[in-house]
Amino acid sequence: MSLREEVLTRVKALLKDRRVDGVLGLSLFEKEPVPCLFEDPFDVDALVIEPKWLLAKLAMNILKTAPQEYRLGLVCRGCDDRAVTELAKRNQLDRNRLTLLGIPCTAEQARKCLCSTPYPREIVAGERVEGMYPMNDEQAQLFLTGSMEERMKRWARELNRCIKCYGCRNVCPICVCIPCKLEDDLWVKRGHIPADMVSYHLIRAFHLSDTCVSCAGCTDTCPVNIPLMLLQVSMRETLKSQYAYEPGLDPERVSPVLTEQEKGEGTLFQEPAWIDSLRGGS
Amino acid sequence: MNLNFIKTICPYCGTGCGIILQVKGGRAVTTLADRSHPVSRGGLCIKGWTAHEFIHHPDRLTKPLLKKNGKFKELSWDEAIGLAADRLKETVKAHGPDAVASLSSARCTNEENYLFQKLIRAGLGTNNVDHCARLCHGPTAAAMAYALGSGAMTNSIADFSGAECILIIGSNAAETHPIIMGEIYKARDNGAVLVVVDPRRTEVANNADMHLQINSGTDIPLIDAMMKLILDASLENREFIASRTDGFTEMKEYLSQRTLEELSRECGIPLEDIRKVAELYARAREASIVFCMGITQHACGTSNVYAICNLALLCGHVGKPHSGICPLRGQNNVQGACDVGALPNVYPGYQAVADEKNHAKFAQAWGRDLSRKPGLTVTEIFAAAGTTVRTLYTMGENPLLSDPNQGHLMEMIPKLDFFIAQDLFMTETARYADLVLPAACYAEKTGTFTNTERRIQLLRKAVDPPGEAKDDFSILCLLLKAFGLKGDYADPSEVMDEIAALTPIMAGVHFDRLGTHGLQWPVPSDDHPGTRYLHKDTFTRGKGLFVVPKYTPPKEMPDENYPFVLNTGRMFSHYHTGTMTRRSPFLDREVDKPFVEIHPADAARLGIVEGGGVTVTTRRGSIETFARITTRVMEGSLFAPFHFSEAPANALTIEELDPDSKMPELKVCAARLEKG
Amino acid sequence: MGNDRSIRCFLCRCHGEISRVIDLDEVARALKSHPGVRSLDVRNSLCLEEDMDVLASRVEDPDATGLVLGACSLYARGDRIRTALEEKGISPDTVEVVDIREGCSWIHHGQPREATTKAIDLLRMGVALQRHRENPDEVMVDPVREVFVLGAGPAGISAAASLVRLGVRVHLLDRAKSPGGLLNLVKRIAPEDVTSDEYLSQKQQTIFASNGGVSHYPGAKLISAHGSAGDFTISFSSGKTEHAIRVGAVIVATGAKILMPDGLYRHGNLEGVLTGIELERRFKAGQLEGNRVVFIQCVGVRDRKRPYCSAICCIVSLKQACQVLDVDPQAEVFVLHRDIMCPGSVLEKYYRDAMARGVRFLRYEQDRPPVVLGDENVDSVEVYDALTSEMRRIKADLVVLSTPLAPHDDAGRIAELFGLNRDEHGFYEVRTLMHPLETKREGVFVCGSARWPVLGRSAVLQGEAAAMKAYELISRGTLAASRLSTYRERKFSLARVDHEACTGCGNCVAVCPYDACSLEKKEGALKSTVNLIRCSGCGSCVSVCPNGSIQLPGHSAMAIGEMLKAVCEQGS
Amino acid sequence: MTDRTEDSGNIQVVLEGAGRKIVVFACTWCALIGADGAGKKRISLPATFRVIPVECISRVEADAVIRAFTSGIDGVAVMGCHLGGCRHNGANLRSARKLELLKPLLDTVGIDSRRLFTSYGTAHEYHQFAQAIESFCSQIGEMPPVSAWSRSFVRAMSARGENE
Repeated sequence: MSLREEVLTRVKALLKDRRVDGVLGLSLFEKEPVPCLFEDPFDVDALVIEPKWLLAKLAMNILKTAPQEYRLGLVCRGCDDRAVTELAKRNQLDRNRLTLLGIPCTAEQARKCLCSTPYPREIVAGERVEGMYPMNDEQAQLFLTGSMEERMKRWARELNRCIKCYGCRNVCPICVCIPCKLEDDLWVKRGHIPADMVSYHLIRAFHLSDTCVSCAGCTDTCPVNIPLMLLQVSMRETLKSQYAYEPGLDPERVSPVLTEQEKGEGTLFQEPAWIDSLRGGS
Repeated sequence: MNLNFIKTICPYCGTGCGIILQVKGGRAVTTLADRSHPVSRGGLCIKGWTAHEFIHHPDRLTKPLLKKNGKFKELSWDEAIGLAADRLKETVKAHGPDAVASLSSARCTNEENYLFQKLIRAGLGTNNVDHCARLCHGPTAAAMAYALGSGAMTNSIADFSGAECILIIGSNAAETHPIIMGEIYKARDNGAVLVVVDPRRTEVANNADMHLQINSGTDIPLIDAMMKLILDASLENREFIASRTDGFTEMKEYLSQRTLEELSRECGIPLEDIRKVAELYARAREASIVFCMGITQHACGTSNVYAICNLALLCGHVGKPHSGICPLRGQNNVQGACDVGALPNVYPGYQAVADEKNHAKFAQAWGRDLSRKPGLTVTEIFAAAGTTVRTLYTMGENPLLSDPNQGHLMEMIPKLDFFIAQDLFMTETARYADLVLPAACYAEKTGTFTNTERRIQLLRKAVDPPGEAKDDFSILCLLLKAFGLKGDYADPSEVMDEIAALTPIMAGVHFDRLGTHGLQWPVPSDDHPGTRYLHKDTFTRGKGLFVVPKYTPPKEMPDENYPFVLNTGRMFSHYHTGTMTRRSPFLDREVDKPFVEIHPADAARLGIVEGGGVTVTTRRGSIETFARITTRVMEGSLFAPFHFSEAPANALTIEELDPDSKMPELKVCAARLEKG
Repeated sequence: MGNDRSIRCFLCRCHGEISRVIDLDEVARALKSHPGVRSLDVRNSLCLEEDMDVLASRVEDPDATGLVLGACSLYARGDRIRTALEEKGISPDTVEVVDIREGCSWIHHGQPREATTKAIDLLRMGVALQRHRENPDEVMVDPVREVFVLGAGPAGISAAASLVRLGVRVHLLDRAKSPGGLLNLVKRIAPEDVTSDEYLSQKQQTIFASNGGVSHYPGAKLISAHGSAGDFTISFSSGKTEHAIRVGAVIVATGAKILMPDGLYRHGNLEGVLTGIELERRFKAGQLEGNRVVFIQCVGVRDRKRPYCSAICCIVSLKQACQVLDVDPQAEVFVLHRDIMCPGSVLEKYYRDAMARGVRFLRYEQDRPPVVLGDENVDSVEVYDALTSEMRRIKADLVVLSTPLAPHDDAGRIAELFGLNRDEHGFYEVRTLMHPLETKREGVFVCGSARWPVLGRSAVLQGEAAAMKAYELISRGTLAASRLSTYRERKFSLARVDHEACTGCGNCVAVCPYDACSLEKKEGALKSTVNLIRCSGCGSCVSVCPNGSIQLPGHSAMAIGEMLKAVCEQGS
Repeated sequence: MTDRTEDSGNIQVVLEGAGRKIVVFACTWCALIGADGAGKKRISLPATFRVIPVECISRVEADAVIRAFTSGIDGVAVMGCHLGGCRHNGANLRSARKLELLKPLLDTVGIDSRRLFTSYGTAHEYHQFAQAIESFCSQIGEMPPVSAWSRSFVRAMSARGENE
């Protein structure tokens, strides 16, 4: 049985057994994929699983507007799974109302997204492929290394193109604020492109520093091809090396930038090396 | 849960991006980007992302309205259609068919535009049908049709990414066609050189490798200089010129009359920079020229386009992939409206009304005798409004904001006997109408839009029109019936079949073929896959024609009383007259008040501060707006977007016309700036 | 606030201290044209009465919404100017004191031009801050003049006694049947050398003679605790009855437990291996057998699992060693230690006296601990002497294991009930340095071994200190929440949530060091809510709120943004 | 560190970093007291820094730091209490972690994390404050102005040679 058929069988069973009221996935409409909320098992034959299409935010919005007792199934990939975890941690969706049908990404998809974990925690079918280390990617290296001046020039060239479509924010499964700081004249000057785009992208990137699930949605949707997800790489590496924390992997663990001080840290017994950034000898 | 995702096409600019409307309980609640769309590929601009916001706006018109004693009263559709038909017929009877004039719409579908011009031509017997294409690419259509044989963008959007050199003249695509700009940036990432010619330092200019900040309206001297330099360096494509063009000798002769120094002084660009750009363009294996309103909205707009065609022909950068002449169309279906004949001089498919064969063909197909006389253009219609033009019918147009010299329009329109406006909202123009017909927006109907790369794409109905509003297709069917014409089309696809039967370039276009990626015309037969780029082995007209341009400097130059050059145009978060975008809360918050761009030196001299109130005055009118101090404009220049009814830039502009295409000179006029 | 041109500025020459370096005329010129500034005056000394009167009279202008004073630092006279103006009826929320003396003229005395530029910047920042200051939230608290004391050990009893002497009604709750806590287990108390009865009798008399001033609930169990500083509701059971009381402050004096060695040094399977407290029991019963006694220090403590010094064990062992010698002066007493911790003159003397009486001290190393030998009874202790670097075998009849104090097993539950933090060892966490009895929960104080192992003497002192802290809180009369906190020498801005914008993500709840933020369901969605009494205005919540829906009205993001703008704008 | 008081007659005008703008977010419990102390001692310091007092450095939004850089401020110092010695129950440790996470981002885009100076606990006393400020100001003085960064955003070659 192909991966699609296995998912299809599962979705049908879920709907038939009334374990969920609807399943969010992709369906073919005039030969092309669109998101679809399947509520009738007979419609499920139109279900497809490609291409990779972020659905976590849609699922969140469905649950937010649906009646309290509505239960939803979601055909999801690794990034959707992590996004659901992060959204649940931030009270944006009720994990008990959501049944995940996890499928793994292909090696090629993982490479495209520079994804280190291209599979959900539980998969219903298919084979996992190993993820990749973002810094091994040539383009990523180009953007993340070099002297400060080189980096500045490279990013200036990229960010200067921004047309302020808000697409990166709109597709981001984690960006849920209404209103959003990026619409606030205080933080990002209104009515100009790209005048304040630096604030826009740095503030946006930092807001996601401990929540970004590396879905690559921002890069994919950017009409002017800014490699936005590369802004996250170094912060993610820092979180990983300093706190062994990766967003979306552990539903129980609170982000280290929000938690109480951990044992030993900042006390007599262990002092972080970065007490004073000048003394650090950089 | 009643939740659907409807794939459709963005209603704003001519790029034709794919959007997915999320519809819940009969309301469009969100817009998603369509990841599988061939043009936008999952990206959208700020307007596209908010395309759902105005649909359910409380300002939408829901009932036909008739003005009595200066006040609008509701009436039934039967009464409204009856009244409209009666008044149109009365005018024809009393003053002859040419006393009726009409504006079709670049916002409506191909099918609707086709039915509209059919109603006017066959029902009323006049060719007085035009639309706002006049105000954007009228000169383009005229010049390119004459020089190359086809008035449309020669290549595809996807072609940009493979070019080696892209020359952008008078287009701020980053704000007006952001998704196309993305493709151009892709080319730059692939190593292409991006050169921008613009009097303003626009967004595009900021991202270019070279920016030639020319004097307003001096494109012809610049291009002429480039051509001279190319010839001097023997970089012209001799084989191409010899085998595929006419008129080169005359061209050479014309060029030899001017000196480089003179040309350079005229356009304000040092010769060295012109040389650099000329060589970049000529040496590139594939090179595209992108242009927009900065070229066309001049009194010598048509010649400007000729100049561009000349440059491309000289280097042979046309008729092949990744290079070509690319006018970017401003409205979602301005291409389509032209294609299906919403122009006074041509039937659908650019078949001239003056041509006897065409006349006979359409007269037979529509079963009526038709007028042989080309109709009036937009600008001519308003010039004649209240005099020879007695009744006006507009569909989805807001000329009061989009057309030049607003004050003049406001004087003329009340002189009409009867004015029918069909629109979504009570626009500035509709307020002047006698009869207002509530229409449906893009999300409420089925049909096709044709984007700037000639791609005919299917629009799908997502929600019902509000109240009693009807889609323009239904309204037109009712009117057609009232005039005894066929009005019982089952659905728009039947109209498209009729278009295909009459229009050779769209002969193979049928709804069932458009499902996935649409079709790029020419589609001469049912099995033709569509055309990615035009003029492949031969030009549509046979050979490409060098046309000697007639340069006229801008009509109104700054003087003591009006020391500034005023330029008008668009900005990224609003669209045209703002009827849709200014009713979208998100877009309106992004920019909620009008502004005029002023150079810091000018601002300092006049004591103007950022955000402060200013008055801009020209010989035609005056607006109160707010200052934006920026070096985007040169010293002595001003730029004002025209989206704002509270400060309509077109109250200032001049209606000086391009003699060939009747395009007004919207880009240059002399203005005075005052604080407060 | 935030009207245009509504700020009145006053610059202080400070009799030349400021004007000698900073060109105040230029500053005045620059500020007068600044949007938001309505008027500007330069005075000689804003802190003196005459100028103060001018300030006060000028502010009667109904259109002026704020004052910005260019003067000295808050720590110099700035704060005092504000206080003095408050006495004249001008709310401190409307007065911004900008330090252009310590923070400018004095540190840039060699650079008058730069100092002038900087002064202009600083004042513009002050104007920006004042213009964007919103009226802060406020809530008033009327403290209940009763105090809850949890635990009737030396700390709790002292606290209760001190309070009742001040006429405060006290609820004293203890899980034991009789008061005294750990002291009840001890024969005599070090270093005072008295019995526990003697030790606490006076205080107990005070308590029980107070005619109901103290309600004592022995054998009680805590059920719940709600409320905040000034007004807590606490319910508990005592015997078969349940009680619910309202108090203004809480003193946690639950003490600590004595750690049992859990098989270490063969305790439990070898006759003669005792813990210190078991030895006390024998002393009390008068059944001490054997005269060769070896004390082993630091048992189960100062290791990886309990990396702390329990602080009292050395003194206890010294006391017991001397008590052994009291019974039998011929006894051979060894103390095997890793370090002897006897800080201060009293305890040092205690140590020297023990040494003089013949107690022998021998240092062992942590990684080579002593080994207790014997078949059924203790025979000897083998130990590696760290000083002489040789193995020694010491004959012994008794081996006494000196075990530390450790947190009570239900410390976690109590911490949860009162919202306290515990340190990494499990003791209740108190605020650092200057506030050693205060917890993160305003109005809850911790004393005695509940916060850290202490001798009886310290427990008593801490109990008395905690009583004073509690008294200070409940006796102040009606209080404004913005002045409630221990730290609120100045008025603080309390956090405020814009419920429409709040997404309910809970970041603020996670970071709030005072548990002042909580999520509540409002119209079907979770929204953050601030407990104003708990909030101390630190601003942690503001910096983690993803969309700025929580703000300190007195120091909003808008104000900081405008201040940054003021810095950038100059010279450009 | 020698005291450069007026009395010593050893006044040294520090010109390093002149023209740069530096903002110091100073915790009222530590760094602000240090700043006050430096003032009382009349230590000569570079005049490029502007202090913004905050209740606790946990109030400092990373967004505000970003905003500062993007609006042309060359250096931002965040000076708070000792980690573990915060008046607000360890609030500054979380804040420190957050700002620490901002540094890789600043480095990624080439703003350079050395422009963000974080100091915890060194500034309570005046000479420590003075030393920290002086070394930070001189470090910023050696770096290009941050506006060079934003200026690089306008890369187009204009024939008229105007630059924003």
